[in-house]
Amino acid sequence: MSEWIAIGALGVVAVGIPLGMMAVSALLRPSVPEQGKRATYESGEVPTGTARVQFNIQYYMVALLFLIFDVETVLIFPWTVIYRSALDQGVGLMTVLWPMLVFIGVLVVGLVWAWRNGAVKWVKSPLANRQKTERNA
Amino acid sequence: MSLLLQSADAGTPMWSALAPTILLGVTGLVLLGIDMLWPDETSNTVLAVTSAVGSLLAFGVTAWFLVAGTGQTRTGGEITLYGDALVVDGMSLFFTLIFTIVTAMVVVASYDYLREQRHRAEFYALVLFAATGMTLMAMANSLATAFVSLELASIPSYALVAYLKEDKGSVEAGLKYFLIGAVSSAVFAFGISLVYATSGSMIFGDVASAVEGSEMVGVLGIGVLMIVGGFAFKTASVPFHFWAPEAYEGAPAPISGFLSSASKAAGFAVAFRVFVEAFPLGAIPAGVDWVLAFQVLAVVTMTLGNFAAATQEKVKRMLAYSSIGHAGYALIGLAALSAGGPNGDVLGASMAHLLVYGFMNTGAFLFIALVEHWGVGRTFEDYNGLASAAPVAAVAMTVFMFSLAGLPPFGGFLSKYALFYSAIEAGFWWLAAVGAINSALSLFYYSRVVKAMWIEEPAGDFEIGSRPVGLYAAVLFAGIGTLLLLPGFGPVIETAQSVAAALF
Amino acid sequence: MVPPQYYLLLSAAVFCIGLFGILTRRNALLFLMSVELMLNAANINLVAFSYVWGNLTGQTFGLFVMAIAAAEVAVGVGIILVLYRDFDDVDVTKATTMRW
Amino acid sequence: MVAPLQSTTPLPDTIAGLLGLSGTVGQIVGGLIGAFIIANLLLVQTAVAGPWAKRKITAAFTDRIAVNRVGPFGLVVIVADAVRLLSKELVIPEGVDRPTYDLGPLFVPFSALLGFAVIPMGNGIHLADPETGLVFAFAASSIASLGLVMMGYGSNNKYSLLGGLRAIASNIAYEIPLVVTAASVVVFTGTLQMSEIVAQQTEPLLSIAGVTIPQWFAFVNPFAFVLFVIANLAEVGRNPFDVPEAPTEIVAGYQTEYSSVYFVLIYLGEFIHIFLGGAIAATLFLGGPAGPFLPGFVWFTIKIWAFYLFTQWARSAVPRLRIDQFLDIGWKGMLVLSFANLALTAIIVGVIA
Amino acid sequence: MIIEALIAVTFLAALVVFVAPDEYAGRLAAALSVLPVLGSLWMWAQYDASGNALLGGSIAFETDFVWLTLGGLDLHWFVGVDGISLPLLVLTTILSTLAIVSAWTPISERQSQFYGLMLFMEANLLGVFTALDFFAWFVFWEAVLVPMYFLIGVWGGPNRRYAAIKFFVYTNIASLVMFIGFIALVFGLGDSVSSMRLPEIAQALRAGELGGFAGLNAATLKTVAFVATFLGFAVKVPVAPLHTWLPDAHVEAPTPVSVMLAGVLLKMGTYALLRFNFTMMPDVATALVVPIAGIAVISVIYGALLALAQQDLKRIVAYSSVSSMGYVILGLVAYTTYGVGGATFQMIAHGLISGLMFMAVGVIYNTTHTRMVGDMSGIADRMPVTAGIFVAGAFGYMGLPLMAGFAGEFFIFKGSFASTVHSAMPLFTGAAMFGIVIVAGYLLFAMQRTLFGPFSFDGEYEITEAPTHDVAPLAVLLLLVIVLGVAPDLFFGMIQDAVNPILTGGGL
Repeated sequence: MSEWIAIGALGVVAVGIPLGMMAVSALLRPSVPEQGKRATYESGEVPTGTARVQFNIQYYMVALLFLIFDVETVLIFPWTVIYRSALDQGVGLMTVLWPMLVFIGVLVVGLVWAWRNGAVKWVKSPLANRQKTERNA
Repeated sequence: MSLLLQSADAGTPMWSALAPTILLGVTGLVLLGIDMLWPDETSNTVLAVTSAVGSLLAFGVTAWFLVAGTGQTRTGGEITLYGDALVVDGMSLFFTLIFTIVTAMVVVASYDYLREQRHRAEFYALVLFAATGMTLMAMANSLATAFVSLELASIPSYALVAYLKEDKGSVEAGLKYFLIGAVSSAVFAFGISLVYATSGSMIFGDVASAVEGSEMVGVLGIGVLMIVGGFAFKTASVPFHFWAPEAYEGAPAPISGFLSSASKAAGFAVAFRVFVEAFPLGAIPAGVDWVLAFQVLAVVTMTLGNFAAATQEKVKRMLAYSSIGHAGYALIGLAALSAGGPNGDVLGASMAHLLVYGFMNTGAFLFIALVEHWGVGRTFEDYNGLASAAPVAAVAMTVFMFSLAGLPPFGGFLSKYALFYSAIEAGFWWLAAVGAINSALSLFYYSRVVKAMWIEEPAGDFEIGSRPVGLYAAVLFAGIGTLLLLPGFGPVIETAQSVAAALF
Repeated sequence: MVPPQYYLLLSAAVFCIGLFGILTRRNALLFLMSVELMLNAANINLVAFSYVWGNLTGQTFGLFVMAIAAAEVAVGVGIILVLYRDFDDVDVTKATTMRW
Repeated sequence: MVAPLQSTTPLPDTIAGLLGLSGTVGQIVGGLIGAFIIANLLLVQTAVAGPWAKRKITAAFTDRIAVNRVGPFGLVVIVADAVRLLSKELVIPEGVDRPTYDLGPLFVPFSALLGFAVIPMGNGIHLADPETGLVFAFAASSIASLGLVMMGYGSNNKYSLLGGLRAIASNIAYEIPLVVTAASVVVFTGTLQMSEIVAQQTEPLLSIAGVTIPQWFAFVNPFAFVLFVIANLAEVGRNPFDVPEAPTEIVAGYQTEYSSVYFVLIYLGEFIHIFLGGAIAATLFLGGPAGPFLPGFVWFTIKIWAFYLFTQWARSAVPRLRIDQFLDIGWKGMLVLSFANLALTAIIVGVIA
Repeated sequence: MIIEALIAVTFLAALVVFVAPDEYAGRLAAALSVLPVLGSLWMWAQYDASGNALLGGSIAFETDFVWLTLGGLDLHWFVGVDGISLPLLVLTTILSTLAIVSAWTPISERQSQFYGLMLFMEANLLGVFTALDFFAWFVFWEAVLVPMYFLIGVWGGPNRRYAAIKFFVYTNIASLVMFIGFIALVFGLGDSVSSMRLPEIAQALRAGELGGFAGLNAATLKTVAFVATFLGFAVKVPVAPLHTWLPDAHVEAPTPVSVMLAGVLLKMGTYALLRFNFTMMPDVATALVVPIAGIAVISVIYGALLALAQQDLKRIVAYSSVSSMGYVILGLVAYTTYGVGGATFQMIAHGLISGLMFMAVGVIYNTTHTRMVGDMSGIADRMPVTAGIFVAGAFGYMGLPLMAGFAGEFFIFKGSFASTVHSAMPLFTGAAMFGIVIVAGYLLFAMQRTLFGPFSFDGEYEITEAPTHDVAPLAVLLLLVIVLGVAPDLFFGMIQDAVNPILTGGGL
């Protein structure tokens, strides 16, 4: 358990140092309230509209892909840890390797599918857009 | 192939016992592969044929296994795989039979249903992945695999229900299905964690030996109750049934059929095994009387489902509620168990009912898909006079309705009879009585459909332009199946009861 | 060593917080977060009792629960996204085209 | 198997022993002091790297002189800059989402510092050595993403929002290759414990003319090393992968609306993050603090500075990718390559072993 | 296997007709329905069994194999005929064919579906009269309802929906009650039976092997089961006061359906009463003689009085059926050879005669488009053949000697007068005979008003003699009625042979 106490201690320090800096800064810095400088920065122009703009749907696609793949790494790590010792203890190569190859294979199929269906295509080419429109028409 | 052997210990058979599951999963991957190769112009025909072939192959293999006796007592008993996490026995094969045949009907019917839709490959693939999950549910021999496979079946289903994403009803249905599904899976997971806390294992057999004389009866009881909740969701039983009417009504009709028959059967498959194997009646502490819970659930579920169905104005919604009612009947399989009773008969009858239900209920929903395809409305009145426009399909629908109601000339009668009979045999004649009364009541609302189709005058002219091949084939297949299950019920019930008896 | 009952209490508390969130929140995303809390309550139990019982089943299953939670969220967020497009809101009580 | 440069006693225990404390109190006190030491080590390095080294390097690339007015080699500019930034007015723009806006900058240094808890720095400077050290390091460094998105969302600024999104997109796109590549190292080591990973790398790989080359995984699996360094570069958001704050496109990304101490914190956090990336790379692939002649901590510092210099070289020498190219490389290139690497590594290990 | 072949052929014929084009459906159906007629006549000619099928007699054309195994009670596919069921089988096939022919004129839309359903119903009726396993029997029994529901509901009169639903609900609830009652009985028998084959159950019951079930002791259980099954069958018969579905169904149903309903479906009820209640539980039946005979007499009198009050010819015939079926029950409860045998004979006779009457009313209706007594008179002038057969049929109904009706009623009265089951039986018989007077009254009255006297008709239809294919079935039926009246022994011999075992042993 002691290592986690130490890590917790670092966590405390890692919060404490920024807070200390903020405290120092609060003591040092001036405060001259003025409306103009509080304006949202839009390259010197007068800000327009809300900042919560709609953004590219692809961000969401990427997030989904990440969610899946990142969590799959959770399942890969236990395997990597035991892989070598299992081999050393005489478990057959295929017994330990095959399941993970299947697992990664399924993941790759999913990835390639997402790729081919444009989940990771950031900019759809005008040509592709036109084809889509024609087909739907 | 020798490399692919499961080498846990000598004499353990190959994982080829999982062939149906693997076939379904691989078919799903192949569908994705097809979609990869031609992402923009995926051929509906190719997809439908591939998925139908895949599911029928799986069906064939399952039937062959079942006939050949794989995993059954007469050929050396159940086959356990992967450190007892999965078990292939008669019961799992029997349920796999239900899943694969329903999947086949659904994908064939979807061929026409999806003609105007985009993302078809995804649809088929998700159906097959869900089916894969269901087969695993039937095989789960550990709470862990039960949970994982339940989710593998559920998660594609959420997406499938919300598949018509431009349609508000579909999205709403998907949302509700998902929300309640997520909650119940959390409840289920928490229940599993509590059981694990008291028993220190997730393998059913080990749990069973650990709960006997367990000290933390309270924790165990709460855990078991929560696990009951998880199954109640999957089987659309009280108290997690709220999603069912919405989801079935909003979802694409083939998916409604898929969920209400295959998915429900899967829930029962895993529930049967969990409660019989992990919490056997002889071993559980007295405070954890799950049979009583299931008795209450069965009575409430069937009554609520039937009464609610009787008040509906939309056919699909009526079927949705009736599906809840049928979950109540099937729950008798768990509610009428008793230490030393004819448990195999009870459970087997419930399984046989689920098989018959798989045909008649899927067929009914596919008929609705057909009607939706024609653009006829959704209420009973909209069905008026449908029989004169489409007599063959109407005959099939009539068969489904009467069979669901349990009228004698159809498969549903025998399965309900077997269920109630075995309940009486087990000494729970009041359960059978409640079931029979509900069943009689159900004739009222089922016959409304029949009456509308055959007897009422059509309100206007029907525009039945096309006779979609896939939908017709699937509906007729389901109809013939429902009919043939009357004379052919013998092998079904005998198989079901013998494989169920092997559990005890 | 911490007595196992404490873990049970902790997990029960987390579970109840999640349940409370589900019962009171109407925002679909907050609903999802509450579900995650409930799943993590299960994980607390699983890991704690994996330690108590001295086997790895619980921990392994905890990993699976995490993976499944992620998959669930992936699908759920997708549905919520479509919900927003169709209903202009992520309030779960707004989506009522059908009778409850 | 005790590595020669590796003290088996963790830093907190050493400190507790020096203070004569024991038990939980000793662990807590020792942990706090050890953590403080490590944090300050990093703060010092960052202070050197940020206001001074970075300018010098960039200037060298562009044939300028850069800071040279205050102190020897202009080193005192570090102090000057620190005071300057801390004493600036904190302008809080209109309509920011207050708790989010304020918390974001805290997360970045916190995450980076926390990651160092498990890094063995040589000479016993190793705060903690849990069995799950490697994944802890990754987990801790991922917390920063949360801070970035909080900043982007809380700033009420379109540039910030896009910058935050881009930061997340890039982080998550390259995190998987990063972790999967690390997994390919774990296939060799069979453990996630940092000290053990380091120890295994001291084994000799081969000897050429009397010079023993240690079994650093950079030598054993150079392909993985290259992948890891590239992914790491993207993780820390430096050229050619600095789309999140691409100044010519979205001003300064998520940091646009931050000033004064908040800006310092972000800046600090990013630099510590670069060092953390270097530290993980060094631990996994370059034998951690191992090296001939010099003490382990010196070698460790050299290695992480090498990585820092590499990022600064890249910043000056390599053009920035477009966001779509950036994500394409991540999802279609790096991810597939990292999976291939993992599978191949597993097969090779299996066949050889 | 002849029985299976008969049923299968009829089912196939139903399928073929269902998908045939509408124009040919009627002729095709009639042609195909001749096959079962020939089959049943061949069976009649080949019949060589003796005794009661349920009580250890030999069974003709028997097939028996296990259909499915369920718990302790196997379900069998067990069919065969004895002296009671064979005449009903012949009646069914012949009447079906005639009804199909008589439908050519009135049915003018969705013909293929109509004839398909008729044949489907016939197939199930064949099953009802041949099945000797309770389960198989029950499946056929219920399956008859489905086509009937459609036949009334789709092709019926203006109020057909109400009539169809009423019929469906009445008979289904009745079946449920009966089913539960009988199953309770089977459970009460426990291990003494291994299957639901009727002979096994009948013999076990008569041997007194019944135990308790669900908290009831054996005697109570038997009484409860008897009452439940009696009620279930009585709805089908129907007896007053459970008859209220019948007039609605008859009035709304098209003529051929009425023919089948009155001619065959009502006999299902009495057949089942005979097979189940009176064969299996004679002790309960004799204990309950007074209520049963009372119900029978009430049905006779009440049905006749109601008929007297009707203006609609079809309603008159319908209520007279209630009256006639009362005789049958009276005969059954008498427990004498002539009583039970006569009741069985009366089923055949009434089947033919009521079929004849409904058909005749139908033929008149086809021409006049009205059935109201007051709307017409002197029809005999324009439709002499139809009117002649109608009058002959009515005399048969009244029990004119040398007609089948006379034989049946005579046997019944003879048997019930001589009955020893209860001292009041002669009294009941006398009261029931009073019904004959009323029957004569209302039939004569109706014929007087419609057929004879000066011709008058208000409608816009021209009244001419009906086409040959309408009249021919009438003639055939009349011929059969006379043949049976002249030579009742064509059937009565085998009936007596099958009935006698019922009257001995088993609590009698």
